[in-house]
Amino acid sequence: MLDAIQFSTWAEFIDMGGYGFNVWSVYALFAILVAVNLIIPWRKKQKIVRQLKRRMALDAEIYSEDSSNSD
Amino acid sequence: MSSAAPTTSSNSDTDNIMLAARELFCARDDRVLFQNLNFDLAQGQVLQVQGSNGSGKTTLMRILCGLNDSYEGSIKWFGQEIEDQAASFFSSLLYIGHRVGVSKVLTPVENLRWSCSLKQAVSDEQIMVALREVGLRGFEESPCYTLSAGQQQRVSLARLIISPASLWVLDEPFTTLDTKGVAMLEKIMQRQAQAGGAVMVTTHHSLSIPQLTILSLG
Amino acid sequence: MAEKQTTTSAAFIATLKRDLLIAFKKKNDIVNPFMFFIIVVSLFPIGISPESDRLTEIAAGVIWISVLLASMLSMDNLYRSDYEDGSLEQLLLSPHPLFFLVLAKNISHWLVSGLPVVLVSPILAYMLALPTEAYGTLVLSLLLGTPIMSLVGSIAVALTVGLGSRGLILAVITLPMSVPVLIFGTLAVQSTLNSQSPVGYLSLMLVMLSVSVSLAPLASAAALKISVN
Amino acid sequence: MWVWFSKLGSPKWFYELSGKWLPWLIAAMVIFMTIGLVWGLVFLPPDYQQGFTSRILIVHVAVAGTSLAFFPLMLVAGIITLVWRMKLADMVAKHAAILGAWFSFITLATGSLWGSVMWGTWWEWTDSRLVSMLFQLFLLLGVISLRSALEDSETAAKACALLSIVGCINVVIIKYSVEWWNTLHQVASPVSLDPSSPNGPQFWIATLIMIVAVYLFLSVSLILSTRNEILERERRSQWVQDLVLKN
Repeated sequence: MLDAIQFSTWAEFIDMGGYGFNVWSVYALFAILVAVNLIIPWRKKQKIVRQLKRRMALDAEIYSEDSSNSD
Repeated sequence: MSSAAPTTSSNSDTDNIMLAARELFCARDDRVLFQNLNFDLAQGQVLQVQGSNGSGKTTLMRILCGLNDSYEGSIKWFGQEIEDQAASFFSSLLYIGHRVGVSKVLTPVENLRWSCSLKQAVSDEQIMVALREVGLRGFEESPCYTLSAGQQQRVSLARLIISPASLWVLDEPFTTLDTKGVAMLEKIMQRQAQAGGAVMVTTHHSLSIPQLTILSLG
Repeated sequence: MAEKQTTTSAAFIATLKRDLLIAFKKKNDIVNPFMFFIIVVSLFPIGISPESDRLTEIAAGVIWISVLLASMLSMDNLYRSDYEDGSLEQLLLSPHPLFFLVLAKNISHWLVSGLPVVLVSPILAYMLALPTEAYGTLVLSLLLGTPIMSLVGSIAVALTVGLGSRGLILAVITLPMSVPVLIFGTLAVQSTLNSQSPVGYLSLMLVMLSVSVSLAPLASAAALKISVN
Repeated sequence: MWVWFSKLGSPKWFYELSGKWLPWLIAAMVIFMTIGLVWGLVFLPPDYQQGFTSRILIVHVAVAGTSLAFFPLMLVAGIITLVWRMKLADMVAKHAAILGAWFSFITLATGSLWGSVMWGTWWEWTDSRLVSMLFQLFLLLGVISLRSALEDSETAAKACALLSIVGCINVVIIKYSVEWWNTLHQVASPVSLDPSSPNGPQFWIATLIMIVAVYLFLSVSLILSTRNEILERERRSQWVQDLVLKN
């Protein structure tokens, strides 16, 4: 398995046979694509849940005030 | 938001029901405009739709005309689904909305020549007679941007006189009319009812028409 | 009650006549896009090069792109005033198939905006030093291509007619769709210049035109119903 | 008061079902992506012609291939929206357009990073794939901007559905006409290497793994966004409120 590794040093790995910039840029772009499109929906969900909770708490407050006033 | 109370008009002659709406439900984004709304519209009837601002009057009118299809429930035309007889329904329907359908650059005659010929063949004499009847004598050939809002409204009302349509759907037709105009429109609507047609109208006026029934939305 | 109902063809003709009448009464709507077209074409030699060799090379492309932009401008008026004054609702409530009424509006729009551009194109082609033998191909390709753009653009106009402030959204939607027409239109002219036959490209455009005529009004009609909802 | 009588069934059903599937999809995505990336970066031997730039292709081909799926997906969603008026289809379509634009953009960027090595230029008009991908991106941006311009959500849903259908047909026509256009402009073409030029079987297996990984990623991202959309649009309904309370 280890024989199949194409590099013997880190420098070689970074260099990618002289095409380091291009290869690593592509992988970076891919990482951005994946990360952004997973993190954005994930964060958004947290935001939605937070907002919903706040609104429901507010609704409940108004409701209890209403019922206490009407008594 | 309050929902519409189902107010069914108590009309006895059920044989000649033109339009029957059952369990209409309509919601816009988050707001329920009306639900479980039932009513019949019979021949010879004038149905006035009442309701506060935002109660869905205009939406209801547009739904009945087929301009708006975001509703649930059934609307039947002489006992059949409208989709099955669209051509017959649309040739019997005349709708005048908030936007009256009068092009400002055209003259009243040119406007009517087009909007009437979408439904039936019409001669220029008919148009002239109708324009005279709605009080636009002398304005036949002036472009509509020179007319006042009320006069433009009258141009669209001339279609009521020309058209043989049996179902009129009028959304706030009185807003820009003066007292004479109101009386005139009431007379025309009454004539339609007597001739066996039906009128559906939204307005805040209290109408003096014997065939009147009222449908209130919440 | 049983008065004579109009035939679909009568409604078609009435709509066509009405739109032409409106167009002639609002001359600005015809003249301005047309002037825009001529001005844009005249800017290219100034911006690129007055040498006739260079101009010959770009002539077809310049004319085609200017036509695209001009038709975009004139498109905006296709349904807007009808939407604002309520005539569009009357059109939608007609008992006749909406396909033909929309087609009538598209034809009248093309007659007042597309046809003048086609007719004036030989003059502009001359100014851009396009060799004479390519005039015929250019006019033919425009004759086939401009109605396609009117028909396809009509869909986008119908979708955006309800928007208060449209800005450039119409261009963003329509311009990418005009790529095939642009490609075949310019290729036809180019092949004539290379003394090859443009018939293949022109017949492809004819196919595209017939497909657009039969499908695009359906989509426009559906789009109008959505927008007026 | 806030009784929402519309058809709740289908978004709720989707939310619950996708909730069950999501962990498995994420796990599969992580596994495939790790294998694909490690193989691609560490183990893949250099191509005899392209050297280590073949590593670019593993990612590029996977993203490019997947980005072709968006318009067909939006076409199907559009038809479902217009014919059966299913809200769920519109929610998927909304996020498919955005994700599709991302994919198209990354395809273009990775494509030009590859091209800068192989063609010596970042942008090549004679490559029909790049050009038609560019116009696919424009069309997707058109759909996105139409949706953001329309205020009423139902009108926006139908309008975008129609535009997606028209756009999908257009993408196909654009693709073929651009290809045709290119065959005539290839006199001075610098394209000597095709991304599909012969590579070792190792390359193809790695690419295949990456394609599966990218499709899994697409599904996960789309499902996450759609679930958010469901929560937002159905926020008045009882089941969403119960769900939030449970969290």
